[in-house]
Amino acid sequence: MAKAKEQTSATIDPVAACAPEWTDILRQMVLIRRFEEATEREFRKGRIGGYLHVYSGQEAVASGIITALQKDDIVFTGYRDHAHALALGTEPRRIMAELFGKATGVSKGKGGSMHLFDVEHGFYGGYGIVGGHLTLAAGAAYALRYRQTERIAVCYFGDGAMNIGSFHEAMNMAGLWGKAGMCPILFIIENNGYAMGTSVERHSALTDLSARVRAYNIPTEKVDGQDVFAVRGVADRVVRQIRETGTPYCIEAVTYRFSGHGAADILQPYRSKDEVEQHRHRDPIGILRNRLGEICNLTDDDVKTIEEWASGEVAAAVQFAEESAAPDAGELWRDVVAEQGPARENE
Amino acid sequence: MAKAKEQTSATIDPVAACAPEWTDILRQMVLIRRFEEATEREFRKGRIGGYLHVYSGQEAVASGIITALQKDDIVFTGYRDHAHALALGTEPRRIMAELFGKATGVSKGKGGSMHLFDVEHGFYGGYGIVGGHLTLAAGAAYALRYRQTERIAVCYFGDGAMNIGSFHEAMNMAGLWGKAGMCPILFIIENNGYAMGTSVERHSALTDLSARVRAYNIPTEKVDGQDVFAVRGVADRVVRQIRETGTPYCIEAVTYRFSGHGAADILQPYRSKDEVEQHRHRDPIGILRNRLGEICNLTDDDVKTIEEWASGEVAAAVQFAEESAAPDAGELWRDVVAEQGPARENE
Amino acid sequence: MTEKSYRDAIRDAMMEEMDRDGNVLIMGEDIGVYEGTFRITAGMLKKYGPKRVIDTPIAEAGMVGTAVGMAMLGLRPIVEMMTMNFAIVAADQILNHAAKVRYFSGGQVDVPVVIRGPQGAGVQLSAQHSQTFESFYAHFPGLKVVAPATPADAKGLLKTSIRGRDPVIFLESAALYGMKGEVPDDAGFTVPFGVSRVAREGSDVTIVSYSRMLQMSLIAAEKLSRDEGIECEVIDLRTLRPLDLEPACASVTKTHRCVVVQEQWKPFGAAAEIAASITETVFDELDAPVARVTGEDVPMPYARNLEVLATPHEQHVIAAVKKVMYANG
Amino acid sequence: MTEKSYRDAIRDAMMEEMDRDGNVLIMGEDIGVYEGTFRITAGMLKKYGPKRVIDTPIAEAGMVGTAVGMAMLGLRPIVEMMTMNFAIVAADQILNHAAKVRYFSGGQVDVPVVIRGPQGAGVQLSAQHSQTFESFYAHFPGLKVVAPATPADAKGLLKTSIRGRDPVIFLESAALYGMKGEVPDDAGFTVPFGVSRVAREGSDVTIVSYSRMLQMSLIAAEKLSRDEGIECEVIDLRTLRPLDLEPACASVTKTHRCVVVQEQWKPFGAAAEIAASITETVFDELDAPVARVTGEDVPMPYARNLEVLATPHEQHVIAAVKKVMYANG
Ligand SMILES: Cc1ncc(C[n+]2csc(CCOP(=O)(O)OP(=O)(O)O)c2C)c(N)n1
Ligand SMILES: Cc1ncc(C[n+]2csc(CCOP(=O)(O)OP(=O)(O)O)c2C)c(N)n1
Ligand SMILES: [Mg+2]
Ligand SMILES: [Mg+2]
Repeated sequence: MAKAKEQTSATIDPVAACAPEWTDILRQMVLIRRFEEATEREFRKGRIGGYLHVYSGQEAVASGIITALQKDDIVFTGYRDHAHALALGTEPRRIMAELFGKATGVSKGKGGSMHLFDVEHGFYGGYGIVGGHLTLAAGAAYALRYRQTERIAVCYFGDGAMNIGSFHEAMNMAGLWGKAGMCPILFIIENNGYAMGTSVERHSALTDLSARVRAYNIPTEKVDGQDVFAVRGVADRVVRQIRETGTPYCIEAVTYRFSGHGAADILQPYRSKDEVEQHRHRDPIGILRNRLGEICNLTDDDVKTIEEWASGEVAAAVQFAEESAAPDAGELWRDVVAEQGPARENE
Repeated sequence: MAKAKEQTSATIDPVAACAPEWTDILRQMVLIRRFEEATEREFRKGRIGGYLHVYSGQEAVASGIITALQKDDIVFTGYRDHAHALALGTEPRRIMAELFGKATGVSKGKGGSMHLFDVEHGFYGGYGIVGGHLTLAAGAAYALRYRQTERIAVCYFGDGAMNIGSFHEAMNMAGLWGKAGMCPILFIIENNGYAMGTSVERHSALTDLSARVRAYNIPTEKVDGQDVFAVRGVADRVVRQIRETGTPYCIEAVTYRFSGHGAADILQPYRSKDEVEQHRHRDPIGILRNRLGEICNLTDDDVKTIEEWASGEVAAAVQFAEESAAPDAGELWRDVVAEQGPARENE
Repeated sequence: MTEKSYRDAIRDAMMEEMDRDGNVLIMGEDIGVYEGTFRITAGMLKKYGPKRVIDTPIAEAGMVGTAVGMAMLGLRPIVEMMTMNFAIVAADQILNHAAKVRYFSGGQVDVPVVIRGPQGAGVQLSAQHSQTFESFYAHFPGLKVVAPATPADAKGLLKTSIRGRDPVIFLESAALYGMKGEVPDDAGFTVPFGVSRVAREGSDVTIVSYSRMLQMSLIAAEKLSRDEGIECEVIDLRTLRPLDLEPACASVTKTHRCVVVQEQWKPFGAAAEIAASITETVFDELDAPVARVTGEDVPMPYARNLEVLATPHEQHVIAAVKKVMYANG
Repeated sequence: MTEKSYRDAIRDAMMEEMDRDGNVLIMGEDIGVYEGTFRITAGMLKKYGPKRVIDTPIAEAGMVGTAVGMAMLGLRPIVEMMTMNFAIVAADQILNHAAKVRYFSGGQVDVPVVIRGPQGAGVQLSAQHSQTFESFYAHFPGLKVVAPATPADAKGLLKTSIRGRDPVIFLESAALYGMKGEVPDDAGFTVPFGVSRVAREGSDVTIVSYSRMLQMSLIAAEKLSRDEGIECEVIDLRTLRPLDLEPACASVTKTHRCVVVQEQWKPFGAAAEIAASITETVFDELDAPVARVTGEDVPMPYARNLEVLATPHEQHVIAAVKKVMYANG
């Protein structure tokens, strides 16, 4: 069986850690947090409809992996998908406009929060059926190799998604195709301890979730998902390996969501306020900020600048979304099937 | 993670081995073989329709487990199901009549080869969708405990069935319910090396299939499925344990099918004649016969008597099936939904 | 009679049956500790304990499959789908197992399993979360398919479902959960399958519907009466399998005009069967072809304005009624 | 033109497209080393190698899901279902993913995936292996649903499917695999979606069907002509989504009588939509209600005699034609 690595924190090379890139990562994580806070606000105001699942607390998992990718790599995830799009470089205003159901949204207002897509930036969605996108991502990875590119696919999913049948089918097929170097995919378990209100202990017979992945000959590695240094460190190494070998790999990022499962999850009877408080002490943004402060002399003023920038970006996004027009009626019937015309290259 | 045991052959206590029960087991295995040979003949004559999957070569897996059960334990399996019904004590003629599509068949001629059912003898089918019955069996096991019985469920499935999503969901749910002692189930992997024409190496990313089961905290044990002493030895022990604890267990029986996958699988391009020949040297009936000969003085005459008895039983079954009437037209509309009347106890 | 919401009626039906019969249990995602996404099961874990109120992993096929196995062994499981959209993942367990095992076993087992949950559009849940499934399930023999329009029917039909011996697809309208109505107090109150009812009497046009669209049709009928003096007879089908079209046909014999209303896509939708069957039976009575009011034939879009365009509304029913009125067959 | 079997026509279509376009590949259970349960793919592994002819594990949801992912990234996968009955396991991947991802992504991806395989009853495969799925899939926008009745259409429609940009459910009739017919040799030959054809001309009654039931209808029409002097016009729909009923309606305008023939269960089956739509369009032309010929509303039994009773035959078509002939609307 494939190897399992436990690695909960990375050794930090001060030079590397102080590269300007790390400040960019901090900026990105702060932007994600501010963005999510805004979406919760706008949802309560009734300007965002449907279901809303925010990423607050898990930012290091999106940023630590996605910043390690090349420009043309591709990403799939579930419905908790704003952060991934932001990390891939999608303009905040186009995401916010999507949440507002506007024509200027990334998916023309037709997908909403659960179905962000931005193929130009490598973002292949945004899916609402738990576990449904895993096989899509494995197939996409196959296609990338089949077409003889060096691109890789990344597929995020939650701990709860590991209980549905298609998880298992995706793992086995990725493991099999990997033997021929035909499945360059990085699976990321966003293990935030809960599937909605059901804790890992209550939804999984064995809480070592990675064991399921190793049962398909896919190597796994556990990482502290609150520490972006650790996440990025693993990502740098395994992304390179996947690209070279065309074989799948899986990172289990142990993380925590600070907000409710979705906007409707107010009471949270499944966890205590205390537990949430405890985890807030391990805020991934705080951890990164403190590190950069200690090692690289990042000042409070620097941080303030970043936060102001992020708030400004988000405010502009909200304004853009608000001012954008709703899709015109004709959009209803568009995109059901392909319009006439040549096939697109889909790259 | 749960323990994994490797055990490919049992130590034999000569006294136990010579108990009359072992001759009964030999008798049963010979009956199964003769029965299957007859079904293949009758299929070629066109008196059996549909798909036909025979068990020849795997007899020790059905007999070694099922003879270890108590009378009111229950069994689920796939479409390769004649042997299980026979081992449970279903009359051969009622099975043959089912295959002939006659009103006297176990399922009134409405199920056919893939859907044998004999609830009175604890046989809960007989299913045609690969892997579809695993969750049924897990639920049945739950019901047995819920109703505070000491009964257990046994669920057989093939190596190929382990690749479909519902396998995984069944394992996780059984593992979870087992924690509360609410899932007394024995899973049996009939690992005959192939799913139709696809070898285990080609259909499973990791060929240690039991690793998948252990990933759900279900203990597993590998056994030589050609050696009914070994199979029965493990079964005796684990059946007792399951009954006591209400927790699931899994036996991987390594076996081989001598015939094609189904009656239509003539060419068998996926394996060589040689390979089949090799495995015929490990015929489970031959192995048992030789053992009983060596240790218990079973004579060639004894064996001849058994074979004649089995042939007679099977011939009588064929005759019965042939002479039975087809279902009357009214059967078409019966059993679609329940007729009026009180619910049955379903026990 | 007590005034109850559709939600509470469903909850009452389950609890009364659980009190009555120890073999009834409920399973589903987040129905216990979390108390249910729509709070239908709130308090039930506490009352009945974890053996009878089972929080499952996210595994719809597993939920249905295990429930079928339980049912075959004498229990009466209720499976709550968080929304019926997720039941597609369990389609094989429903259509190839639950619906057929009685038949292919030659009648050796009962399968008293109820698969219930909310469905329908209206709150911007977009394409994967806004569907309705009547025609999807009602095509398959072996199933019963229920779609109540009122709190009383929700309760009475659910009790019949739980007490029966066959698999039932119990389709709740999420949009009706808050709706109130009079519900009989008698714990023995049930509503039989396959008995449609006249929800409103009228002589000009027959409207046939069920579930939320029935309520919408009633509103349309009132408006038509008030504004145009057109009196519609409105038939509530209640169950799609078995399907009782006798009251609808009797009504058409009186009105000679008929409109069928469903929420989902028109092609191969439930209204097609209803319209075709009514036409077969009372063709000579019809003065105009049966008209269908349905949702637009597109995956549900997210944007509010598009969602409104995609779903049927009163004015569509009104327009269809007028169309069949002015048509002369 | 060359005489070809339906089976070879399908095979030719795939191989010509694989030769033409390196992005076309095929995946399925036992299609490679085993050469296919119906031998449609015999020799293909040898010719195209394991990267283009992929033997998959038994994982229908996985097969469809990965194929959708491949299609989104520019490949043109063909998924062979050993039989379409097994595709129910993949229903979520087909109905919630393949059919909708173009829409909910706002048109950012094409999904050129073909899901094909045999379906239908007739060789005692019993309840889980004998179904047909036209209405099941054709209800869902985003899909194309194809059901060819002849070798030429099988080839031409499959080529259109493979070259398209949308998910296609390509329903083959297992019973027709051996059937021969003339097939154009031209490698450029395709048949467009949504264009029904008149398979037989006649003036008395219009019969509307597709796939194997179309062939059965043609035989019934010949018998009716020979024995009763009744001339049926027979319409072959070819695709159920898009559904072209113009030729059928034009024919009914001439004959004033119509019979729709399908293999599967009557309730909520394909014939309901066809009958309802024709009635909506040409109600005034109909002298009798559109009649439906369908299979019996039961899971398929195993016993030969029961299976014969459960499935529609020529005599049912003949009886339905006579019924609509003698009826006076
Ligand atoms: C098949 C299916 N079942 C149920 C749901 C409802 N649902 C949405 S998210 C969710 C929990 C998922 O948990 P996890 O995978 O751990 O992801 P997280 O929300 O923690 O990020 C559930 C049950 C769904 N969308 N799809
Ligand atoms: C869901 C599904 N997919 C495909 C099939 C066709 N099929 C029937 S048996 C079989 C092989 C199963 O192999 P395995 O589980 O190893 O059992 P064995 O036949 O070796 O006993 C396949 C692919 C099916 N019946 N159901
Ligand atoms: Mg989670
Ligand atoms: Mg096998």
